[in-house]
Amino acid sequence: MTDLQPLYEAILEGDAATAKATVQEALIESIDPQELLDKFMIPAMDEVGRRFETNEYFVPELLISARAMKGALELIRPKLADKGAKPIAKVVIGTVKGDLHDIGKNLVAAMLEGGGFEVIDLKVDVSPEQFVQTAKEQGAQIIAMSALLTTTMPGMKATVDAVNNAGLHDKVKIMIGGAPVTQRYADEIGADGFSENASAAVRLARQLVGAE
Amino acid sequence: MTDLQPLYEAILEGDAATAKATVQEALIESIDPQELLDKFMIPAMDEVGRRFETNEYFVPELLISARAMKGALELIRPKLADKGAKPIAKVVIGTVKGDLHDIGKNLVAAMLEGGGFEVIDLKVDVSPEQFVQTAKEQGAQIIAMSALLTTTMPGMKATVDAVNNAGLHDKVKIMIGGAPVTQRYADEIGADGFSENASAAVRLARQLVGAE
Amino acid sequence: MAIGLAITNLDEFTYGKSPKPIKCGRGVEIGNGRVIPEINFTLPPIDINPETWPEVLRQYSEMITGICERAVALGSSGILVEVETLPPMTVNPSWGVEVSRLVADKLDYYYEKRQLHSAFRLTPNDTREHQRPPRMRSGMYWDGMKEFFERSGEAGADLISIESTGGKEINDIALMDADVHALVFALGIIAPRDMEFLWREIVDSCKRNNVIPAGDSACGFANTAMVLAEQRMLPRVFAALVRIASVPRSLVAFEQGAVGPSKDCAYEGPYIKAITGSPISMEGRTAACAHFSSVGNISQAVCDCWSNESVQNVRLLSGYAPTVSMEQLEYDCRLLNVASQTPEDGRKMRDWLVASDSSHDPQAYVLRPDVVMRISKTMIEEDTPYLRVRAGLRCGLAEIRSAISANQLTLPVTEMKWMDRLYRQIDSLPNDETEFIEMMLPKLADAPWIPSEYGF
Amino acid sequence: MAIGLAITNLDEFTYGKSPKPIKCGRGVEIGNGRVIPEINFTLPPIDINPETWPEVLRQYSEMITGICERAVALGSSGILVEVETLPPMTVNPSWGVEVSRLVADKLDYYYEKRQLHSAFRLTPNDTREHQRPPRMRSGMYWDGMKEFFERSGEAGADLISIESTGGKEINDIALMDADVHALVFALGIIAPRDMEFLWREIVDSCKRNNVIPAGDSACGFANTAMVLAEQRMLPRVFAALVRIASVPRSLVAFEQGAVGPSKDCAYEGPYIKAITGSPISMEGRTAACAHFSSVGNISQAVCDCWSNESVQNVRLLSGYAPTVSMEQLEYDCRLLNVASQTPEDGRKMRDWLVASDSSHDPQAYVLRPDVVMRISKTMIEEDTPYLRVRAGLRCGLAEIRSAISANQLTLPVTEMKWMDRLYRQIDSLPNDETEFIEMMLPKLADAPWIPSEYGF
Ligand SMILES: [Zn+2]
Ligand SMILES: [Zn+2]
Ligand SMILES: [Zn+2]
Repeated sequence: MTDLQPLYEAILEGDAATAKATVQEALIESIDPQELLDKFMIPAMDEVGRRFETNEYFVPELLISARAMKGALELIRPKLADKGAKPIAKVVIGTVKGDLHDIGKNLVAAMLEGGGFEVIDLKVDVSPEQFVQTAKEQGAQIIAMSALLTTTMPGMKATVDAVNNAGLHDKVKIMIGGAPVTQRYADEIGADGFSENASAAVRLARQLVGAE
Repeated sequence: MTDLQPLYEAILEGDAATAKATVQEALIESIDPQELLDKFMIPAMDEVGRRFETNEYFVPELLISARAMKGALELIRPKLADKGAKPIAKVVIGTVKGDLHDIGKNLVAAMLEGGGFEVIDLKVDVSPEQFVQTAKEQGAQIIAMSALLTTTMPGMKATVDAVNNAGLHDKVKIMIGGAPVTQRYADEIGADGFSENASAAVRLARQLVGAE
Repeated sequence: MAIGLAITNLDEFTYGKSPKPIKCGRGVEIGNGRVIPEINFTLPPIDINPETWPEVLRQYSEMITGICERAVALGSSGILVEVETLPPMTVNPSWGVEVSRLVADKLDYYYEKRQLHSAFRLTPNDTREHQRPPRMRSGMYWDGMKEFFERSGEAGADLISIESTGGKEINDIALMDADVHALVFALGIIAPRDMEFLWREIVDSCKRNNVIPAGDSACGFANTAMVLAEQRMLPRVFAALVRIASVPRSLVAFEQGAVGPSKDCAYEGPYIKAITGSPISMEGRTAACAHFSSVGNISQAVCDCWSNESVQNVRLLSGYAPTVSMEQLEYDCRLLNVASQTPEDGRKMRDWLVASDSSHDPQAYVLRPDVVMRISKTMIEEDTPYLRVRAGLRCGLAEIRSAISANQLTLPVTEMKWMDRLYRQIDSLPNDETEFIEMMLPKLADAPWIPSEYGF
Repeated sequence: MAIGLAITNLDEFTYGKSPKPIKCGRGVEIGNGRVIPEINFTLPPIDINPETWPEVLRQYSEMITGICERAVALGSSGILVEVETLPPMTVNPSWGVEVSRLVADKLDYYYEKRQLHSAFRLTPNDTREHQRPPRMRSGMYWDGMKEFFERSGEAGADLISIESTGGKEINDIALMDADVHALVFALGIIAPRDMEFLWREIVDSCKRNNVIPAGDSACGFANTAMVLAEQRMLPRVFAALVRIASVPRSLVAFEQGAVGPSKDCAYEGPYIKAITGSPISMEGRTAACAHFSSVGNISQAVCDCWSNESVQNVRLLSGYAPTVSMEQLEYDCRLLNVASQTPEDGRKMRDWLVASDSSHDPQAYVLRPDVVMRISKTMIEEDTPYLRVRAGLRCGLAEIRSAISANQLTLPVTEMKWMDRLYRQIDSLPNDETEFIEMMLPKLADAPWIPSEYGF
């Protein structure tokens, strides 16, 4: 029988090829995919998250592990029972209208994906209407916005207002971030959460959907 | 006939004794008090103000000139026709509730007096009610408040509100100042003016009552 | 009885080193070779009441966390943290204790988990001036202060300081009129009397609580003059004299048992260090967030701690202002400490700091280490605060005068006439303290003070 | 064709002096012996639209007035003022011109009335990245930029700079993955192509308008990496390599006719100065208001202007933040200029600035003047930006590696494994640029860029 410890190691080290190969072998041997997920893959990503939180891992390492996880997950998802395979929640993400600075947003998106969220990335310069419409159409639970410029921050308030006006705020939580953004600003405009950086954003998203 | 140039010089130099002596001699010689005021005393104080504005004079020099002016004014006031003898306006001044820092307030009070205002000084730790009541009783045209602490600034808003609630704001202008106070804060709470320092306060007061 | 200077050799009067270093807190040594950053922070505009209290605590937590994280990231070898409470926290000491404890606990945490060395200076307010005329030795304000001193151990303080205000009610009058006699009465007669009373109490309380009595600041006296001079309300040369006049008053704390580091905003610190040998905290260009000054570099010349004075928790582009100050202070200290690896180089750096400011302003000039030593010497040859103030003013004005003649100091034209005015006022101070008091009491009959609160 | 370094003697590579000094503005000389403060400022959060425009102007007026008043009060011998516009002011150049003109007029006023020497650096935005994928050579954004450059004289600018972004769309990807090949493609291949196009345009426009083309900043590339490293998102050693890789790109501006001072946030400045001899502006501890860094002191070692990067017009206890920065910069410059009154002493100060940071972080280490000179030399021995980047990375990593071995640099344990990873990636860069391009193009087929905008 296939030794499965290499699956754990492969995800931890971001070795997508080995991760996929190991999963394939295991499936051929009819090992329960749920067991693969629960005993090796999720623990590996937990360890990646722990290392990132404690500054042992940097973003590139986190991203590469997240990609290995994603690759392995794509192989077992069709074989899985419902439980455990669904994303934690859907997140619609983008930078606000007028703001083209997306590196922070990209980080958050990648880390949310690695953390088990489904991410719908509207990229940059997203209008309040686009946020609202996509969240509605996709049945998202979270809208995540970033702004790097103080001049584009008002786009956050406009989006919160649009969500409120669409009567959507009871279904969707709104989280914001970016260099000039503060908790106080989040409170002021009626956003549900603010995160100081990309790693805190995943924790915040979990809290917002009650997954933590 | 008395040479009156020394009156001008005495006020400019803050020599109260000479100023009073010159005025008394002039009155004995039945020189028109209005002329004393218009041709010598007011020009002297204007020059004091100019020197202060251009940093040739410091506060102590301004105060001592203001005192010489006041002494001379007390002598001629009873002899004057109405015109020109009345103060520009009445100002009720104090530091706000909870704030005991009065050096800035004292400066503004002294400079307003030297600038021809009548100043009713409520000293420190003045409640909104005291400001309102005094302004009403004395028929003041201006309420001037200062706060040195960010923690006592809310007293300014409370006072503006009290003036509004008393229906007094159409008769009284409100000006504020102090280290943490800003124009934005003044706008926010509905004050009529803000001044960065004591010399600007006199200009502001004049503008507020339309004397400039 | 004349005493001698603790530092008698100009070569040994430099930053980072003092004859009487202090060990305190979690592995911090002050005055033992390295300059330590002293970081201060306060709330943005907020009303303090039971409803806002949770937000107040959240902000303190945010500030101290940001500071500690940055200090760790920069590999700081140790920091001194000051909390100067806001008046409601001294009036109601339970509030003050809670905020202080929060800060002390965070420092413990960062010491244990991240090996950050730190000490904690707690500075309650002198709330006695919250009534006019102030009552100095009884009443609710004094009771609150006494209680807070007594609970300083419980609050987690390693050091206690204060910016006390005894005599300020007369000093305020003196400043408005640039009146030397009133100034001398405030700083030479009544302030020292209050300092003796207050600091006996503080030192006793510190002994009971195993807390270090650090020192006082003449902030309300001399820094008020400095800020007014900066706004061109007062002549700079007068503000320089106010600084000198504040020394004998601040010295009283040390005579009562304070050991330093003297408070950051006490720009009289170099005098205290020369006279007592205790380490001092100073502030300058890094305190521009709190007030502008003309002593931004020279203030650093003989410091043992280097401070930002105070900054509000407002957001800047990089992060919160207290974290920004932490970074600036750490870099400044790094530079000083690298430069002082040999005594000669340390003196070179000190002398550059001095030379960069000392000719621009008499307030800077009277912080020159050599000038400080000369003026200090004439002061401590006298036995009483009154005579020390008088001697200091005479010597200080003479130093300024000769510096101007020697082109070592430029004074704005508008101030030149003040040299003579001030000289005449200083010159007319009597030899006899009792004579001076009898001369002043009637003049101050209408002033907002209670003579009996000063033992008259 | 290999060129030589403009500065070949380490002793002559110091602050305040550069081989090619610049006279500009109202009596300002840069790189001619004295370090000049460069003060920057921007709006607090505010939406820019016709309704808020009067408030925008009021704020700029408030900021520049506070700055000039403080500079006069401190007796500054001259200041460089930078306005980096906000994007709407470049999209709509009439707004940008109005704000700039307001600032220039204030500077004229203070020159005439208060004898304040000053020069004005105007930095329009590179708004081309405001669409994804960016169009670099046509379209409304480029039209706005061209118009703004052309109106720089009317706007009152003495110097023009920009933080251009050609290649940033690929660099962003490189940073996320710490991918050296993508990094080299961004900074060694496409960024230099855009720089050549852009700076030819800027220099031509400057000639027509009698404005000095000053220089570019790799801010969006290398400072993004620096900030991410500071947040522990990226390894510091990688960020150090990004800094080195940005040099050949920024050099292109000078090849096209820029003469300095290089922009404050261009930490590649020391390389530019060593190679071209042009003066540079730098920022460090005084820019903590804009971003934290691990190069707070060393960044000052060879600067000609010393900057605060940017600060919003928020209120601090003393006054507005731009005025606070002005004071801090002026004191820092005073100290540097006093220290450099003899060349030996200037080098001593430089070396302390260097020593205080260089062992803490590879990003600081690669700013050591001697290291800068060695890496610069290997770079300019190559003829093309690609080969220069490759040579710089090789040399830089070798320098870091030997510094670690020699205990001149400490690297966190978590970064040690990155040394080998980065080495392998650098080592696999081919000799032949065409080969490299052909290798990369397919890999970047899905990336958000338009190859034809870079002449492919
Ligand atoms: Zn103070
Ligand atoms: Zn303080
Ligand atoms: Zn930049």
